[in-house]
Amino acid sequence: MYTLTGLKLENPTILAAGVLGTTGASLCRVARQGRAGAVVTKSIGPAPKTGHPNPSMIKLDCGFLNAMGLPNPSYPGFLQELETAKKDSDVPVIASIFGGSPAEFKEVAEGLLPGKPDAFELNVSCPHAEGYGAAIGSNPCLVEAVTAAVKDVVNVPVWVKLTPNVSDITCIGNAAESGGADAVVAINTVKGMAIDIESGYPVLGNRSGGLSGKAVKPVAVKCVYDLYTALEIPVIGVGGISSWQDAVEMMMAGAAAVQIGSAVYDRLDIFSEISAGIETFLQRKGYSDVKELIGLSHEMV
Amino acid sequence: MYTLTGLKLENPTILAAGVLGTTGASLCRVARQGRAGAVVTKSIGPAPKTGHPNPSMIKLDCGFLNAMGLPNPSYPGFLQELETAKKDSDVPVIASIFGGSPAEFKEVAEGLLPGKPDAFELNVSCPHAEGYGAAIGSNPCLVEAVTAAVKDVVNVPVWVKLTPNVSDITCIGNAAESGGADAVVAINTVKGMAIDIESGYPVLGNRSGGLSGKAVKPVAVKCVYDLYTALEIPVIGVGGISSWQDAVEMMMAGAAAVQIGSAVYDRLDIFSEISAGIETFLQRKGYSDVKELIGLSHEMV
Amino acid sequence: MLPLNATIVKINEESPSVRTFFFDYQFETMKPGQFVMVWVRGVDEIPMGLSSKNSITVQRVGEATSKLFELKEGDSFGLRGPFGVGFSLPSKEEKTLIVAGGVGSAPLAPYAEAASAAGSEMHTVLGARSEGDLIFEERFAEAGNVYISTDDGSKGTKGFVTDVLSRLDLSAYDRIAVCGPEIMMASVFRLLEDRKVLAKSEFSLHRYFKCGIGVCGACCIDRSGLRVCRDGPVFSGVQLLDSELGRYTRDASGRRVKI
Amino acid sequence: MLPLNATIVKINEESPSVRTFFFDYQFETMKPGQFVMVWVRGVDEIPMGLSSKNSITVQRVGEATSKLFELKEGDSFGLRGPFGVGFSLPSKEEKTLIVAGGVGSAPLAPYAEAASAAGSEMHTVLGARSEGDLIFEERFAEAGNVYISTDDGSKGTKGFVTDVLSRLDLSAYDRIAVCGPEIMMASVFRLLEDRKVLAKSEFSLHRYFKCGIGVCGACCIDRSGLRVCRDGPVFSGVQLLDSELGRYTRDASGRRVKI
Ligand SMILES: Cc1cc2nc3c(=O)[nH]c(=O)nc-3n(C[C@H](O)[C@H](O)[C@H](O)COP(=O)(O)OP(=O)(O)OC[C@H]3O[C@@H](n4cnc5c(N)ncnc54)[C@H](O)[C@@H]3O)c2cc1C
Ligand SMILES: Cc1cc2nc3c(=O)[nH]c(=O)nc-3n(C[C@H](O)[C@H](O)[C@H](O)COP(=O)(O)OP(=O)(O)OC[C@H]3O[C@@H](n4cnc5c(N)ncnc54)[C@H](O)[C@@H]3O)c2cc1C
Ligand SMILES: Cc1cc2nc3c(=O)[nH]c(=O)nc-3n(C[C@H](O)[C@H](O)[C@H](O)COP(=O)(O)O)c2cc1C
Ligand SMILES: Cc1cc2nc3c(=O)[nH]c(=O)nc-3n(C[C@H](O)[C@H](O)[C@H](O)COP(=O)(O)O)c2cc1C
Ligand code: FES
Ligand code: FES
Repeated sequence: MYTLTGLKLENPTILAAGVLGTTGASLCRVARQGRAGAVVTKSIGPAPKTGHPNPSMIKLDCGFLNAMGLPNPSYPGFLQELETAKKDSDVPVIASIFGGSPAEFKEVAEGLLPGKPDAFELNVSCPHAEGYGAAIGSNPCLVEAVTAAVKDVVNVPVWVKLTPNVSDITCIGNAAESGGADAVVAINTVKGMAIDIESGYPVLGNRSGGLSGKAVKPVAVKCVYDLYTALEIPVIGVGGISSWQDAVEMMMAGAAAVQIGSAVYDRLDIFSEISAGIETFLQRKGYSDVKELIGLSHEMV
Repeated sequence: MYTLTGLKLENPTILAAGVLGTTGASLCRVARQGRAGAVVTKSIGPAPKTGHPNPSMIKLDCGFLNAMGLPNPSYPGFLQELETAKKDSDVPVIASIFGGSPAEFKEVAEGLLPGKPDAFELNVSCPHAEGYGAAIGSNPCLVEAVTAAVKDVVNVPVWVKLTPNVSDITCIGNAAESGGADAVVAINTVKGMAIDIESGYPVLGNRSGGLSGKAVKPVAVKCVYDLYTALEIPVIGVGGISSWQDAVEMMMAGAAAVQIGSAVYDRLDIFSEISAGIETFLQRKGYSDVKELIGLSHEMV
Repeated sequence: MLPLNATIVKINEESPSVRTFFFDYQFETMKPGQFVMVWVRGVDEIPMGLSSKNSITVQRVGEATSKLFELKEGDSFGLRGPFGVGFSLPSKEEKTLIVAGGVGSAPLAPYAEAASAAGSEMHTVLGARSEGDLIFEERFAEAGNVYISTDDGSKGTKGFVTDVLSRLDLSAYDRIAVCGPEIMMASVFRLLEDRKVLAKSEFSLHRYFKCGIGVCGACCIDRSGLRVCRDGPVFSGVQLLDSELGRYTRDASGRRVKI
Repeated sequence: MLPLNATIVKINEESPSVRTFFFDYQFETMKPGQFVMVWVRGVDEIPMGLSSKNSITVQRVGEATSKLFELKEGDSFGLRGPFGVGFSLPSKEEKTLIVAGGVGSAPLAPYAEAASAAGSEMHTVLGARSEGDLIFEERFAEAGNVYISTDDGSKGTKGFVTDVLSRLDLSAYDRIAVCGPEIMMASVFRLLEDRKVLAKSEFSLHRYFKCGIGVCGACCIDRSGLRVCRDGPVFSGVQLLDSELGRYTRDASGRRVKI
């Protein structure tokens, strides 16, 4: 058992936002069959959104590109899914939310409160949704304001999810911390695109999108490493984790826990596989607690 | 034959900076045996630098990480290498230079002029050299000043190489254009790191470095795509190109030519292979000129 | 995997609103029931069952399918796949029943052929609104017996496939494979449940797909949370017990939509 | 490929300044002459020839090698490799001459063993400053004849390996493999050139390595531009004609340094 911003987790692997998080039943399946330590819902906003036209996600040689466009049924539409997840998943359920302003973030958070999420994750980092996500998350003042606005109306932990598509992620992390965030989550996808050379068309319906999976792991490790140095609050690591080795690496960089997104492509029980792998590693190395891994690389000089 | 900022190239593939560019002989070998259309030297600065301790480059599952730390013998030390390259390579030789200020850039450019480089490439984008590279390249004012300073003292084309580690690369590209750049080159490496979980040590001697190779291709394609829209001057595409398909994709995104770095790992004649592949593609598709590919994806809507 | 470029080599008109597009690529490993994501460039990418190793059979319903109907031989589209879990093939001793409604014939015709090639005795219940809308009648007939139903009675039994089904001895079959409009599949499901033969049945579901590769979660069904694009589209009847089948589906935003 | 973690299982003192570190990993595919990048964590990563499938033989010269000398059994370091092109192995009928100076014995001892295992007749000219600095004399002796030279005459011929070489009938050998300090290799090179036997010789070069994998260009030699880490470290004598060998090398900044 393991505590993260006050939440009790069976293991430090968490389902990342926007992945298998559209329905309550899907979240439950990831929790129960996949054995994730916690699950994050897909990002929910103030109004229903169908997202970008397909193709909305493609597999590359290295990683994945996606431009879902924040499809979501809005907070009223999602409430029953959240309730299902809370009722049946047996793990902490974190509601990922987005909005175009502090007021919208507040509205969505308040709107989902009846579903009793264990925490909120603020998506200020989606790279392919105009006026949302990274549009806010590249601006430290807005990040602080959004964080403070949500903290104001909820009494559960608030995590802020950061974009790597900035010159200095620690400056955005600091803003989240100043706004009262209980943790930051790094990273959302890296801006990217692919073109079909037979036709000349960009492959994604939205033309460009965000890169995830193996390709971005070194980028995520670096962001987590820098945030660990810069912030007091925990950093949750996400980006390209698909093995227990990746998870250990991310924790050594400074992650208090890890989220896993694209790697559910490989298998759903990636969560139990990774947490078992971490346990075996701890035993082999003689560590008494997974917390000893957190930030370890900072001590090796 | 193919013209790029006034230089005549046999084919649109160019050796990227910092790769096999330490000596004149090496540049000649890439030009003559590898059949690159042009070659860029390693980045040369005002004073000799040994660079970061090893490991300075490692191969990952997806791509490479490096933190060379701009090792170079300084411009006086490099002059004879430049002369050898110019004398024996039979292709345009572009001198990559860096400095910590507009004055230093100017000093290095002037210092290398006796070697008669066909163009200069300004490295304002290396992500792992304090006070140099991206430290300058994240600041539009500095980029404009540095570009203008070099343009002032040379009468060959000046290319400016951009970093993707910024919120908006087009804003830096615009600054380069305003400073008088004849082309921009995108992208330098993406900030990244890897940790050895057996020991907890970051693997690179410099702890963190820059990601290149396959992993960054989608990032580079997106940067080139955006720059093509934003700028009047040509964009030279670099990042993860290792096949003719990659080169065509980059050109369709908007690249007037491509640079190839990490892929020399696979084979030295990657340049001739790629230019032959492009030729075959043009024939199959019935294009009369490689220039027809440039920016093609922007027309497909 | 980026979409591969498929060039149309032949177009067959199966009915006024259904066409088969043959392309110049063979999905050699495809299992009947598996689907491809068809990228109509500049418009949308939509799931389509493979009606053979090198064809899709498309009903015109909206924007992307209409755009497909504008394409001619020599034109091309993008294809990713084959994805998902197909129908399980019978062995030689097994007797197989197919229940196909409308364009639901698309994935079932290659199944009928594969099952009959495997030596299974094949019967098909083929339904459509009207005679002209029956898809792949000949392909099913070559594989075995065909019972036809049309809503308007223009051919075969007047009524629904369930009207034919209710008269068959379902205990005689080892496998029952179903695909068609959801309303039809829901009726068949209830009938098979009543007859206690759900355990040997398989249904191919349709849900809104985004990623098509099992990551985004857009296509998950209640209450199992199974992904139609990856754990399906073909599910055993038992997997669908206590499911949303026939009650609601979800639109692109994830909102429930009554069926 | 990230460095693999190698744990030291045994340390042999070969001479006052040379130790062999055996580790718990076998580079099964290694060819004699190939090298590994040895990562002394927190200090540096340096190239070392493999002196066997599971060992490196290290001369203490500076920071990283001194740090290696502080390690004990059970300690570990990182290893990447094997990299580069090794010595070409003789066939059964061929007669092989090895010329090893100082720690140049490291890659040549496994070569002698492999050559002798291949059935080649082996002779070795082994040189060092002094008797105590001769490395792997027994390993060479087991593979064939050994001629020894020491600078101080404490064993064998007093003088350099070239003094022994000049007395041998070099036309009797089919292959000549050379490794040692660059000054020595340059003298050997000149001698072999004079005797017109360069074509059958191979030299293992040392240059400053950064990447070790043929990308950065730090190790390229004049005038060929060949990469010592990738096209070498073993080059045929002919490849080294008109080269910088014996004249200059480069430091970490790329500056030429006289030899
Ligand atoms: C596994 C699977 C296999 C299918 N096989 C076939 C087939 O062989 N032949 C055939 O004609 N049709 C098949 N369909 C249905 C086909 O995907 C839809 O008819 C098509 O997407 C309609 O697109 P449109 O742009 O023309 O219609 P739109 O105007 O966009 O929408 C009309 C309706 O089509 C459906 N639809 C639209 N986009 C999608 C999408 N991305 N994913 C799923 N449904 C969508 C929705 O129900 C929507 O309400 C299959 C669907 C699935 C899920
Ligand atoms: C292909 C190859 C195989 C080698 N095999 C052996 C071997 O089997 N046994 C052995 O004892 N030595 C070997 N060396 C030499 C060995 O790499 C150096 O002695 C070692 O790097 C010294 O490191 P240091 O930190 O102790 O010395 P430093 O104080 O750092 O430097 C002393 C000298 O060592 C050399 N050196 C330092 N770093 C490097 C580097 N990254 N690459 C190349 N040379 C460097 C330079 O000449 C430098 O001047 C080999 C070198 C090469 C290129
Ligand atoms: C299909 C898909 C949808 C995503 N949707 C969201 C989302 O709604 N909100 C969000 O904060 N992040 C979203 N992300 C980003 C992931 O949560 C995660 O930050 C990113 O994919 C990197 O992790 P990974 O490499 O493990 O996938 C999405 C990622 C993918 C692949
Ligand atoms: C070993 C190495 C050294 C590099 N050195 C430089 C350099 O000195 N100056 C520079 O502008 N870019 C340098 N780069 C960046 C490359 O020129 C190129 O922008 C980047 O690697 C992406 O291209 P690639 O994926 O083809 O390698 C270096 C890259 C590598 C791998
Ligand atoms: S469509 Fe994305 S999981 Fe099925
Ligand atoms: S050390 Fe980098 S090319 Fe040889």
